[in-house]
Amino acid sequence: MSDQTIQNDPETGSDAPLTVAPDTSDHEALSIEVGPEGETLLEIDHVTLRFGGVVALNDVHFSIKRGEILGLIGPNGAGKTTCFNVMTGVYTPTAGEVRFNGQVISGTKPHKINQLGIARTFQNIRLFPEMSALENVMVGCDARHKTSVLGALFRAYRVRPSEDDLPDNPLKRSLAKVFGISRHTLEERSGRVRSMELLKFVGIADRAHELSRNLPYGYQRRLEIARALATQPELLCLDEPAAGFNPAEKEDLMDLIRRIRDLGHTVLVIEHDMKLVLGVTDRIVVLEFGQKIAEGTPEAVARNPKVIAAYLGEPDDAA
Amino acid sequence: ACGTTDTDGGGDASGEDCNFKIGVMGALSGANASIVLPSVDGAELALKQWENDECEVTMEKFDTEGDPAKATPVATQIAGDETFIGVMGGAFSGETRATKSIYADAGVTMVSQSATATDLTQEDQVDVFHRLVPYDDYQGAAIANYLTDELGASKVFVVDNSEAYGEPLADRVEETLGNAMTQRDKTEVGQTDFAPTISKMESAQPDAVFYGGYIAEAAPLLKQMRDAGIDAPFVGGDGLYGADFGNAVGPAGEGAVVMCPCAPIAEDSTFAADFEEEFGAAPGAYAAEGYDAMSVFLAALDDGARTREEMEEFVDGYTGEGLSKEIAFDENGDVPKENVSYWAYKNEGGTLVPEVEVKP
Amino acid sequence: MDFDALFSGLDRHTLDGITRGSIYALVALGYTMVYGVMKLINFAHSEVFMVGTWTVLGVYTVLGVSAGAGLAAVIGATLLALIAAMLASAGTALAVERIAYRPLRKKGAPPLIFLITGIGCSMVLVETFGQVLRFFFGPPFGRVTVNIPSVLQTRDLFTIPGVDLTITNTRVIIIVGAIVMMLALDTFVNKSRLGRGVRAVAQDPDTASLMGVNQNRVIMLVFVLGGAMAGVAALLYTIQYDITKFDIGFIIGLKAFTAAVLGGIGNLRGALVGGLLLGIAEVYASTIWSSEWANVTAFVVLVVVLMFRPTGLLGESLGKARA
Amino acid sequence: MLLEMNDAVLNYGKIQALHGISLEVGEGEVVALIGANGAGKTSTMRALSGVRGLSSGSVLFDGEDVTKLRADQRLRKGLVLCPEGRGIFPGMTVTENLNMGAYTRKDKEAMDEDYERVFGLFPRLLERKKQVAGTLSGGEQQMLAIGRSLMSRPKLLMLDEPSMGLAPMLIQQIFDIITEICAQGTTILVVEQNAKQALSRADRAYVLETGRIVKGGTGAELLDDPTVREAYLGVA
Amino acid sequence: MSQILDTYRGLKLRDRLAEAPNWVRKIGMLLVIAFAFYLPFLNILPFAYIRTDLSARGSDWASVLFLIVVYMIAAVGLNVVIGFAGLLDLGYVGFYALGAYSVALFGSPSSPVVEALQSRLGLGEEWAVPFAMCIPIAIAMSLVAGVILGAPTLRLRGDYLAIVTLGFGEIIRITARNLDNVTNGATGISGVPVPPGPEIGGRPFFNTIDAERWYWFALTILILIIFLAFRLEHSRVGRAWLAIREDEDAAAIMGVAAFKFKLWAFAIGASVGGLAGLLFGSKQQYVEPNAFMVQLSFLFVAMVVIGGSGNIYGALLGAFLLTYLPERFREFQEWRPFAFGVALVLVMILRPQGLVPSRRRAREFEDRKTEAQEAAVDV
Ligand SMILES: Nc1ncnc2c1ncn2[C@@H]1O[C@H](COP(=O)(O)OP(=O)(O)OP(=O)(O)O)[C@@H](O)[C@H]1O
Ligand SMILES: Nc1ncnc2c1ncn2[C@@H]1O[C@H](COP(=O)(O)OP(=O)(O)OP(=O)(O)O)[C@@H](O)[C@H]1O
Ligand SMILES: CC(C)C[C@H](N)C(=O)O
Ligand SMILES: [Mg+2]
Ligand SMILES: [Mg+2]
Repeated sequence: MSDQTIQNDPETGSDAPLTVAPDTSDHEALSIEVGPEGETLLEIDHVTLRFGGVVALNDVHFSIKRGEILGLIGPNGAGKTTCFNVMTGVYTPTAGEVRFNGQVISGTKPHKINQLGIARTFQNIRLFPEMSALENVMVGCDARHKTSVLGALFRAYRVRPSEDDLPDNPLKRSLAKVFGISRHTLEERSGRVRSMELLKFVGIADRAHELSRNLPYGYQRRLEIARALATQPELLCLDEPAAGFNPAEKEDLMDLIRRIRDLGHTVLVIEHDMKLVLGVTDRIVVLEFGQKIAEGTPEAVARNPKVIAAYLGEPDDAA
Repeated sequence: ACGTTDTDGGGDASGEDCNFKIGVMGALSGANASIVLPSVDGAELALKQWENDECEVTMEKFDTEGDPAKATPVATQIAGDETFIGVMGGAFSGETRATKSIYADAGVTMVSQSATATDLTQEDQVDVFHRLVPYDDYQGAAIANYLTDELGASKVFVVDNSEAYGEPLADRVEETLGNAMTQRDKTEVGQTDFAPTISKMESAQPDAVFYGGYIAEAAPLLKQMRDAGIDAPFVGGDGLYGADFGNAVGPAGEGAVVMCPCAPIAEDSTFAADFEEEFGAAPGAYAAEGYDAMSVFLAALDDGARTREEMEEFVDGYTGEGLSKEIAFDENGDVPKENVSYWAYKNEGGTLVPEVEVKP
Repeated sequence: MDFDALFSGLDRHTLDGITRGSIYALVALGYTMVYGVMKLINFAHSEVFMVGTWTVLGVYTVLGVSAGAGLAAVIGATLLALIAAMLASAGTALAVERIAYRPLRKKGAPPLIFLITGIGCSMVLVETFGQVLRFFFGPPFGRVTVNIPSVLQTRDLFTIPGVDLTITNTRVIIIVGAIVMMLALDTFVNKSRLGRGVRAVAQDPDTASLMGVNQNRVIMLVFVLGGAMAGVAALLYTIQYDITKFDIGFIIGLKAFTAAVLGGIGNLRGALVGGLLLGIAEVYASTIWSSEWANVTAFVVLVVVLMFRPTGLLGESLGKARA
Repeated sequence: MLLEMNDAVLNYGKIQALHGISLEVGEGEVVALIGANGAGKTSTMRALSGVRGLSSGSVLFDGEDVTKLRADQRLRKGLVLCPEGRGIFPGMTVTENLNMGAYTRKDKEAMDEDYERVFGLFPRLLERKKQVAGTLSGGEQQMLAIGRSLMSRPKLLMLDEPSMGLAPMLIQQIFDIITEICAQGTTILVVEQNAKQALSRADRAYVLETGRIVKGGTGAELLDDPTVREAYLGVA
Repeated sequence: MSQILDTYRGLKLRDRLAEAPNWVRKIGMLLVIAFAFYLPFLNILPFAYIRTDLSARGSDWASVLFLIVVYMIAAVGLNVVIGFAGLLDLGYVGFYALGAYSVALFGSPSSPVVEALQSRLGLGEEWAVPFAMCIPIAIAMSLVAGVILGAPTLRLRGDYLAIVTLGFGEIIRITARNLDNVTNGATGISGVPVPPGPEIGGRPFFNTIDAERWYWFALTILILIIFLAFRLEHSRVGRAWLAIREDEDAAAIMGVAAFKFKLWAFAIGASVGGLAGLLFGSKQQYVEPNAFMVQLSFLFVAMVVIGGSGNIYGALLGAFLLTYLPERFREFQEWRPFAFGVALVLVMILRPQGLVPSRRRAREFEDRKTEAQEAAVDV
């Protein structure tokens, strides 16, 4: 999969520093290859998770279909974040299992799960604070790279380069033709290009070289999304991505989430902002006290009396 | 060799030119300096008393803290500088072992005043190494004899410090003691709590205790023994033969015995008087051996030795009456065993007083 | 290997181990307190202890007491030495904080820098007694072992019937002293308001200051308390071993630090448990084999414990939140 | 005026976050501070509370210059911040966290009253009294943080995005609580993304843009202001 | 002092170098390397004043250079562990010792291991494993040790790892000292083999006297290792280490196999440490346990940190200063440890980011510093 992206990329091959351009491209290069839409991608199969006396998840059962945007809502402490933690391998369920593409993933190590195709953002932002925005995203890209430690050391694994990847310098060019280019070099280059593309995609490319800890909060949230996207996940999980956003910013975010889906990713989003949830999701699952209390289209859920009682309260006209 | 200083190594400039340095390496500072410093002072005295118009000789002291790792760069430096015509030392066995092949490569003659480990002359022999003390096989036997004959002990408890000096010495003591040893225990350098060793002693009920090691650990060991009510005589090797032993151990050390392959220096000798005048203290550990070692080098210069080869040749064949003993070196570089005497010194009120001579 | 020796005198060896471990535990408190609050290993803490032992020597020398003094003189001198050692050690710890660590804190330096600075301070203190003071005042300063008069002489107090174990006065003082001090400190930190401030700074200094906690005061307090405990340890040590030396802190410090980690660094009770366990493990190992293997055993115990309990026996007192 | 900030400039290294902010809060008022991401709202709160020092400018509280005082000293004077991102003590239990809020207080009985009050406001916390705070859910932590800051009985309570991460029902509740504690005599300065709610509850409000105050007025005025409506209320 | 620093800053050497064309940088690099090879013969005043053998009790210049380079190798290796992966290893001397002991145990005709092999296989008295074979053995032994130590302990966080590694270093040393019939115990092993080479002037090419040859040998290895270390740093691997250092859990969820990469850092650090130890042991031709005390581990860490943790040049500079200065100022004898301690504290207080921090660290640090300064009015 990654090979293909490398070849698709128009900018590889030049060593020129990347400049920040306004986001006009259609980011075709970022789209990922996925199976047929509508199939079950992830299934939470009667999962229960206990922490001592606290039952954080109680026999929760729902599934996500490929290509949809699913909302996960519920009162504070309902178990939404815990659900993410179970899906991404942070916790192992006490009972039940999680299946991804038909394969059981509960109990698998977090990095393995990521490689299978699930990525997430965090409710409390967890970037790599001392790395630049670009580097943060490159770490994500590396998840799909194959260079090993020895490969990085000796660079002996050679790949026959495509015409685009050949250097301009004639001597180097002919050398590259004969000996190929190390996979490490190619991956580095394509990783950079792709990362930059992702930063543009989420709209923060203008501060690509700043340390992520110095970015404003909203940028950090978007950077987290870019980093997660870099791992080319089939399923992207967003934990309260709009927290701390004002209405205008929320609009942008809704647009971003839709564009992410258009690239081929399936999206699962936890959010308390009902306008956003109702506006962007195809389907909603509602949790309360660790149990699923409702599931359905946004309209249906919004009218569901149980949900209103437990979560929404009296209809809130705006905001 | 390369890497000499710009004071131009006048290696082959023999003849009239007789400006030489004699290196001294040993623990000039550190916990065990008191076992080494008197011998260095002794050497200095010898040089001072030397009369020779032709030659200009200086003595250069290098502090190794007795640590082999610190001694090797020193040795390389001495070896590379051709104006060094000989080395007194090493004072301890460990540093000597680490450096003797360097000196051998450069042909620098060594005369050690106190390194006693057996292997220094019995294994991996090098021509350049000589010493004025007998090796631990004999020292161990002498100590064992003292324990059994003088003290009449039939149950000796042997302790060592697991280090390059104490362990082999204790091994030799054990060998000679044979059945007279009841138990052997090992401790560590830097240890201060000896409770496990003490409780072993309590059940073994020894009638004498031997410790192979240095002052720093001997002091707390002995105190804890006495605190626990173990009154058995305490005997140590030459690792305790320093003025600091009395200070460190305090009243608990009263009557402790230190064995040394070195004869006491008569208090009324001229050497004692000169030493006292020069350094303000009575000659201590291996002072006479230090004096003798330097005298051997000086005799060579008197004899006209002007190169490292000539020095080596002279020292190999040297015989003479030294302060400490009748000096001569066999093919391994050892002094003949019959020239050596072993003495037991007793700690009385903080000073080591010669008690009795012992035969191995 | 001599397991018989171990089992035949198990009570005795355990008692020896507890004695040894009590001192480790007291010194470990200093590591644990500073670590808990500042997340840094104060490498100079071993020398804080060393300064305490010299202070005891100084007090005895000035008072001119020695072995065999009258009961009143012994008690008086010992108490005076205790107070002096606590003050001197606490003062040293505080000085290290003010001179070396505070400038680094001001600059927001990463933990590794504190580590190296601590090593530097430790060398300075060691050399102060090994070299500088000797240069100015001569002996007893220097690099040799120094005898401290055993003012408090060892006496048999009573024999535990049945196991036939004789208990001496010094042992009672060491074990009881260590445990009492530790309980007092534990109560202070867990029950008092100031103690709660200490824990708050440990978890989130910024928020703690928003709750009205003066961060600097807390940090100073931590160094002073840790230092004072090392001072107590120093007195107990001199009672038991009657010696000091310029570099005596190194090995004890290493062991105490190991003990702190073994029990769960940052956890006060952990220091006690870790110290005692380490002391006992060492004595057992020395009995079964000999003292040359004691340190190896200590570290192997540490590794094994950490493999099963990655945050020490009692765990870090500060729980860690995830994702 | 209870609180005054004059020409405050605050830098993070080379980044200047506040470019000379002046604002005032009168006794008994609810004042809101709104602005986009990165406008400097949090920075203003930090400077007011003393967690960050100012490069220039001053802060006056209760008629006294507190610019040079540390956060803990300001707290003792009754100026309290409930920080953004909650900042609870993760290793302490819920009760212990509340105790920390009352760190500077010694009046036992009154404190017990306050516990009652907090648990009354957030029954969820009562259920979780003994739970270690680090394992609470995001929203539970937010409740705890607000409850804790009430424990110190502030004269002026500054809340940085109190509704962040809370379920819709709770948001409503939080604003009710704000109104209520104000009625009980505590002055409030609140930063909110939820501008509509904030403005409708506030007596006065300021709008912050890239480190500067660009607008100020009563809550109602700003609610009607077209530029504010467009930028912060999501209505054209 | 600060003036000099200011002028230095004014020159912006770093930026200029970074902006210089590629060929200029390459030629500059070659010149530096050539100069490094020439160093043992340095005799042009005033530069010759840096030599350590000027005073009567100085130490041999080429030997000091050799030691500096050996420590540089160790520091570059440790920098992978501490600087790149952020794992505090206080027992690095253990690997160093393993390297030295491997070459001694297998290469010295008088080592108990070789003697056992001789009698078992009926080989001659003089037989021993040839030096060239000892290199892979040493590297493999320390690498395996790194993995054995790392596998169970790398799950531990931060300072727990520090004490466990410290313990490991001690275990290696004490075991070497106590296992008399394997390692000769405290007596140590002599007759450690040296690299083969032609005889010159009746002495083997690599002997104990002509230290400059050792220096060149070690320098070549050092350059190779630096080259490889740079490659690692600027690769996926280096980035993964950085991410782990910052937030291990988040890194794992982003697909970084944290444990694997940490183990690799450990193994790489270990084998480089082993290589440094091998060089040391071989030059000494004598190996004994006391040469591997914990303090040496601290020294290694200090080298990495003083120079500027995470920066290879920093590690080199740190290793240079901490080895060179005590040798250069031998005159001060017993005052040196005191001065060393004072210097350590002063340098850290004045320049907590290290002498030549990596750009990243410098930036990080600047930010944090101003933040901390502004954080409270009176810290
Ligand atoms: N490690 C843990 N130990 C004990 N309880 C836990 C732990 N982790 C979570 N919980 C509890 O499980 C419940 C669910 O928490 P979770 O974080 O999933 O809630 P949430 O739905 O994400 O809420 P919010 O919207 O407030 O973020 C909470 O009551 C929380 O206190
Ligand atoms: N610790 C820091 N280091 C460097 N820059 C910072 C730091 N904290 C904030 N900034 C910068 O200061 C500016 C103001 O940030 P601040 O957090 O005050 O904004 P805010 O209005 O609270 O935004 P939000 O709504 O996202 O919370 C931003 O540009 C941000 O990047
Ligand atoms: C000075 C002596 C105590 C030295 C000792 N005989 C040794 O060989 O190490
Ligand atoms: Mg949540
Ligand atoms: Mg904010």
